[in-house]
Amino acid sequence: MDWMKQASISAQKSDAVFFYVFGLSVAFLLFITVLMIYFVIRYSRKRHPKAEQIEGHMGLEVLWTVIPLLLFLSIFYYGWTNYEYMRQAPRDAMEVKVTARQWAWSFQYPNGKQSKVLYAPLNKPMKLEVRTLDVIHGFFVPAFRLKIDAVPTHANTTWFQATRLGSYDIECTVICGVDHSLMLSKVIVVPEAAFKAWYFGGEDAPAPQPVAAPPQPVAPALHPAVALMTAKGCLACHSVDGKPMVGPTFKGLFGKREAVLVAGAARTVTVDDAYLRQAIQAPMKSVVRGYPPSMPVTPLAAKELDEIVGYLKTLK
Amino acid sequence: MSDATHAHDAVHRDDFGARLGMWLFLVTEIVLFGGLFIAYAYMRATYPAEFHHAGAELNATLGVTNTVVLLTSSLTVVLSLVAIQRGDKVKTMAFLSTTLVLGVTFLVIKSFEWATKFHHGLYPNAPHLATLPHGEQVFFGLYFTMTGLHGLHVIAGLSVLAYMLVKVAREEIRQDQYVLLENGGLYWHLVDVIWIFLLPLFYLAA
Amino acid sequence: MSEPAITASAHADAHGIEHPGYGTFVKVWLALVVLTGLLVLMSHFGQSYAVWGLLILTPIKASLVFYFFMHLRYEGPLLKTIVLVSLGTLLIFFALLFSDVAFR
Amino acid sequence: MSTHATTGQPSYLVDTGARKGLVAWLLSTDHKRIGLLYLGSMVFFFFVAVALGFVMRLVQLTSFEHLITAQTYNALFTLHGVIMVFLFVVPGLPAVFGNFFLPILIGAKDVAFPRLNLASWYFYMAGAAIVVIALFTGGGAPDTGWTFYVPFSLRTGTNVGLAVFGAFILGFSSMLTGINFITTIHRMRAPGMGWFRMPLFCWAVYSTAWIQILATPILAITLVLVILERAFGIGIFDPAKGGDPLLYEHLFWIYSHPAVYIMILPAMGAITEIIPTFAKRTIFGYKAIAFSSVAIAGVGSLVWAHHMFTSGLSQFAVMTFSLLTMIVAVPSAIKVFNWVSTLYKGSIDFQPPLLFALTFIFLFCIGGLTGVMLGALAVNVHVHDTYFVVGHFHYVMFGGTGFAFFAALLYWFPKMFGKMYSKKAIYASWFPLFIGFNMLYFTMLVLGVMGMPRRYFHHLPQFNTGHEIATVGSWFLVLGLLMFFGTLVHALFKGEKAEDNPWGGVTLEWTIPSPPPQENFEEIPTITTGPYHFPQESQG
Ligand code: HEA
Ligand code: HEA
Ligand code: HEC
Ligand code: CUA
Ligand SMILES: [Cu+2]
Repeated sequence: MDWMKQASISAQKSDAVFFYVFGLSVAFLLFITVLMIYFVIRYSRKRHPKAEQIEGHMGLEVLWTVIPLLLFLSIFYYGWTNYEYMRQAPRDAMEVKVTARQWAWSFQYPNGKQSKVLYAPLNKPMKLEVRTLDVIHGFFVPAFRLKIDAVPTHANTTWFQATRLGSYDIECTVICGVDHSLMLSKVIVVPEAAFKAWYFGGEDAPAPQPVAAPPQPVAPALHPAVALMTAKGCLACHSVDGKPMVGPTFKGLFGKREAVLVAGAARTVTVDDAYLRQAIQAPMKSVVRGYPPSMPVTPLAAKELDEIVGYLKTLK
Repeated sequence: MSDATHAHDAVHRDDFGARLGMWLFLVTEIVLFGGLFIAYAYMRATYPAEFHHAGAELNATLGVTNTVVLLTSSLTVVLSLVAIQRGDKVKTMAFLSTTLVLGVTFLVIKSFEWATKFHHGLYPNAPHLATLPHGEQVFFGLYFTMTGLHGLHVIAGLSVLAYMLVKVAREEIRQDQYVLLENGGLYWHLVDVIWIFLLPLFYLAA
Repeated sequence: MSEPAITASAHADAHGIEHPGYGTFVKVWLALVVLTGLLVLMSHFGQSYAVWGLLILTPIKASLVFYFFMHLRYEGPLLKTIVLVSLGTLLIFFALLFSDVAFR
Repeated sequence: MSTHATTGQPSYLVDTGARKGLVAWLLSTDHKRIGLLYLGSMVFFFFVAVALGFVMRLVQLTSFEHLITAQTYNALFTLHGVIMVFLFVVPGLPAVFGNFFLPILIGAKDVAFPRLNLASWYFYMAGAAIVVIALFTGGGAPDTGWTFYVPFSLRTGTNVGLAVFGAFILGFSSMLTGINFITTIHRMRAPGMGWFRMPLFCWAVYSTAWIQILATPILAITLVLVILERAFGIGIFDPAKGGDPLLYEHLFWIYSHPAVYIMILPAMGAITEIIPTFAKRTIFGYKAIAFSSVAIAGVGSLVWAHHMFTSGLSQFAVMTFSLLTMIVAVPSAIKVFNWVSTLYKGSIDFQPPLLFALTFIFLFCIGGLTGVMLGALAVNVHVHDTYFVVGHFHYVMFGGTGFAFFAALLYWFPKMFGKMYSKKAIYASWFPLFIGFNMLYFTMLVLGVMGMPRRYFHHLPQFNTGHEIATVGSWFLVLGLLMFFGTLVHALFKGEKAEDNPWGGVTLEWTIPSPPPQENFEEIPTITTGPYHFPQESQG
């Protein structure tokens, strides 16, 4: 089946355990259901008018305590050994830094190369070190049976060895705000030679695939504030060219009259210097009508704030 | 048993049941603070050095004084119970009043201490605190949360005991019926026990 | 157990009579104050002493309060069990939490 | 049973005091009336949540996606989860049936602290009201999921603070109820009612009450910390100040895992009452079932971190918690086997409550077995936070607790209201319920294995078919539900008068009139036999 594609060694390990437990479960479910139905029919009032008062049976109690216990322990053991394998990266694995932020992934390779999709060589182990810049996210590649959370202040690691060429979905599994379900990317597994060519070569990616990455802001990359706002993540939600994204665009913002909600009550304000500063530092004080109250507070130094506000004023 | 449980009798009294209920309530309080102790242990394991450093900022003399104040107030509560069991209303009220005074003293000292911390910019969200290492920020966060919650319990305990004082005066609590006072006392002792743990965690052994 | 109501009232009546006097409690209070002093003293010898003081003396102090001031000494097994169960649960919570924290 | 009550007193439904009508209900300390107050308010909140669940399914039909925004969707599942968990399944069976039947089953006139009992209901209503208010005020409905994970719950501008405060108050209600039940069981059992003569529902409620007391305070303090963090920035959870989100996860699950056993234990207890009554024989393995309740309560408090396997726990912790998770499944297995064995050589009188009880066993087994899959580490890594988890918990919470609630309602309805419902209509409602349920939630299990993450507004195209099947399933389910509750409401007003003992049950509630008199018993009975003692002449 296509969706059960096993594209990594972990996938084979995980599925082995899955089918073991699944088999046991089906067997027990059938057994219990059939027994239940059989008893209801066989001992119905009509067929069996006089009930026998059986208080219990010690042997049976022991039996159905010990057998499930042993089976459960075997499930535990099998699950644990395979899990250990799935977590312990081999020493020669290439180490890639994964950075999550609302709502995008980025990948950085040992030589400093960065990309928005994860390129991986076939049949070579790759170790991932997953971090986040804001809230918790979850890094999930279903085809690899690979999942690890990106938790602030922790650097979690995992690894995989792809066994099939192709491009596979990356999804975010921990609720992280409005666009949680758009926090997608791809792993692209290519032959080792192609990977090397990309890794050591220019910008061109091998076999580029259309990727459902979040829209990139088309910014005139001139002003230093743009770089700053990219780094701080502002431009993941705001555009400077008039396009509304998660948040309102910055274009023509300064001086505009705007409808906002202050503590749930509707107000109209003029966007001035003070408003901008408040909107950035305490976004929840007033929320623009028609947008979700989802802008995070990003810690900014005073100088950075001045720079951003100064730049926003110029966007006519 | 026969007529004691008859359907139309007056509500039968179950002092042990009342105390059982109170103890179960105390269990919830123990676990409530237990949650905070778990958080403390977790954070202390994460930031041992910072906790040590931040703990030095606290005034151990005030902490110890407050411990003695609270221990003494616990003593007077239990003495008031002995008094009521002996039917000595005057002594009961005297002991209870002492407890109230001591409890208020505890709060006064505590607020003194908090005020000093605020003065030094060591309160949550303070600009000065934000410049300190992470572990110290967490330490003060825990300090204010735990002593604050404890303070609220002191206030609650004081209100309960004040109410008991009124009841003793009105002789609704008396020699043959004092389980209310007993339960109020239990609560106060628990507040004391919690402080017994807070003292070394923050003032002495951090 | 089988006739709770009867044992209850009997217990409540006996309760007042078998109670100790003022003296016991004053002695317990003295012990508590002394232990507090000891705790402070230990903390002057350095961090590790302070921690040992915390781990040994504080539980003793707490037990004194539980046992005497809170009358556990004079109660039946039920209330004692309840307290032990709650403390035991907390202890297990700690232990399991540290199976994570201590081995990271 | 030695005594048979005569109808000396008026029924509890009749106002005899100075107060009349609504006021008499709102100020009543009668455990039976309080049980009904809970029932009424729960049905109300429950239908709010059902409506939310229904809308959620609708927007998963791709063509309906534009109906709402992603932000609204996030608010929907959060509220659906919060209402279902905190307002419905956690208080559910203990508050309604525990209140109504626990005192009767142990031969008491009321609970130990009747006024505290009423206060619990007011706490419940206050908490519930606050949760509902949180939807419409401040920054809007919370969008974090019912788990309120930090730091997202600290950063979001939505009304998390108030919602969390509501949950905190609800926690109080739960704790007070627990205190009340434990004291009641220890102090108010009728003469002769030893521990092993208690009906097993009482054992289940007793174990539940202990979890309520030992775990709920942890939730309370965790929620307080979230509120303080949002209001004052104390820094314990906020990574920007040195706090640790994993500490939050630990604290949250230390409560919330045991909470799932708060949900299921009384449900299992109710099933244990129903099966002997219709099999006309004593329960198989009384002590095994009683002790397994206690074991679930005990071991169930020690497995919380199985919700955190992918969050970066230490390897040692991962191993420990997976092992403990497997062990906690054993007592559930014991119960299932004993229930099935109780049917053996019975004389089975097939009636609607039994049908729903057996459906419970089937659905709970699927839920429990998927739980075991989740507990197997190598599998968890793949299916954690996918629709597989969503499927699992709907099977246990809805298929388990929900269906047990239905079964208990069918079983005790004639006793509570003195009216009998149409059995045919109930059988008819079972089909859409059962088919819809499995269509909806089994598909979710499959979607999860395919890699569909939970809490997703948009989904990738490969999941379209699955979502469509599930949505159609939800329509059947809702249809069945409307039929079910329609039947009961109809019976409430137009039903025939029920007999005192319509099912031939032998526990104490069946010895008193339907509906029960105000003081429950004319005279407190003296107990001389075990709870499921079927005298020979009652058969044939
Ligand atoms: C009523 C509520 C309820 C109940 C009873 C259970 C019961 C169980 N649950 Fe479930 N669970 C939830 C409610 C519940 N759960 C919820 C709400 C979540 C999600 C929370 C969230 O993230 O939002 C969850 C999530 C959850 C997870 C985390 C998933 C994840 O996010 O990664 C895990 C992992 O171990 C788990 C395991 C179990 C197990 C092992 C049981 C066991 O107790 C089950 C035991 C029963 C049986 C096993 C069946 C009967 C036994 C037999 C027939 C014997 C024979 C069988 C064999 C030998 C195999 N549950
Ligand atoms: C008992 C708990 C319960 C119940 C009954 C339900 C019922 C339903 N749920 Fe569930 N659901 C949860 C608890 C429950 N849910 C929780 C905890 C979450 C997680 C939230 C989160 O992620 O934070 C969740 C999440 C959840 C999702 C996942 C959202 C996502 O991750 O994107 C979906 C998706 O379709 C869904 C659908 C439904 C539907 C269609 C129904 C129903 O509409 C189907 C119809 C059901 C009924 C009509 C009622 C059944 C009746 C009873 C159980 C008893 C009746 C008793 C009285 C009236 C007193 N729910
Ligand atoms: C997670 C998405 C997100 C990020 C990241 C984000 N914002 Fe926003 N922003 C929003 C949303 C949504 C709104 C509208 C709601 C509101 O006013 O809070 C908004 C509103 C604003 C406004 C007010 C706009 C108006 O029309 O009045 C300003 C100014 C602003 N953001 C600046 C910033 C800056 C500067 C940054 C980076 C430091 C940033 N934002 C990062 C989502 C985001
Ligand atoms: Cu990132 Cu969800
Ligand atoms: Cu769990």
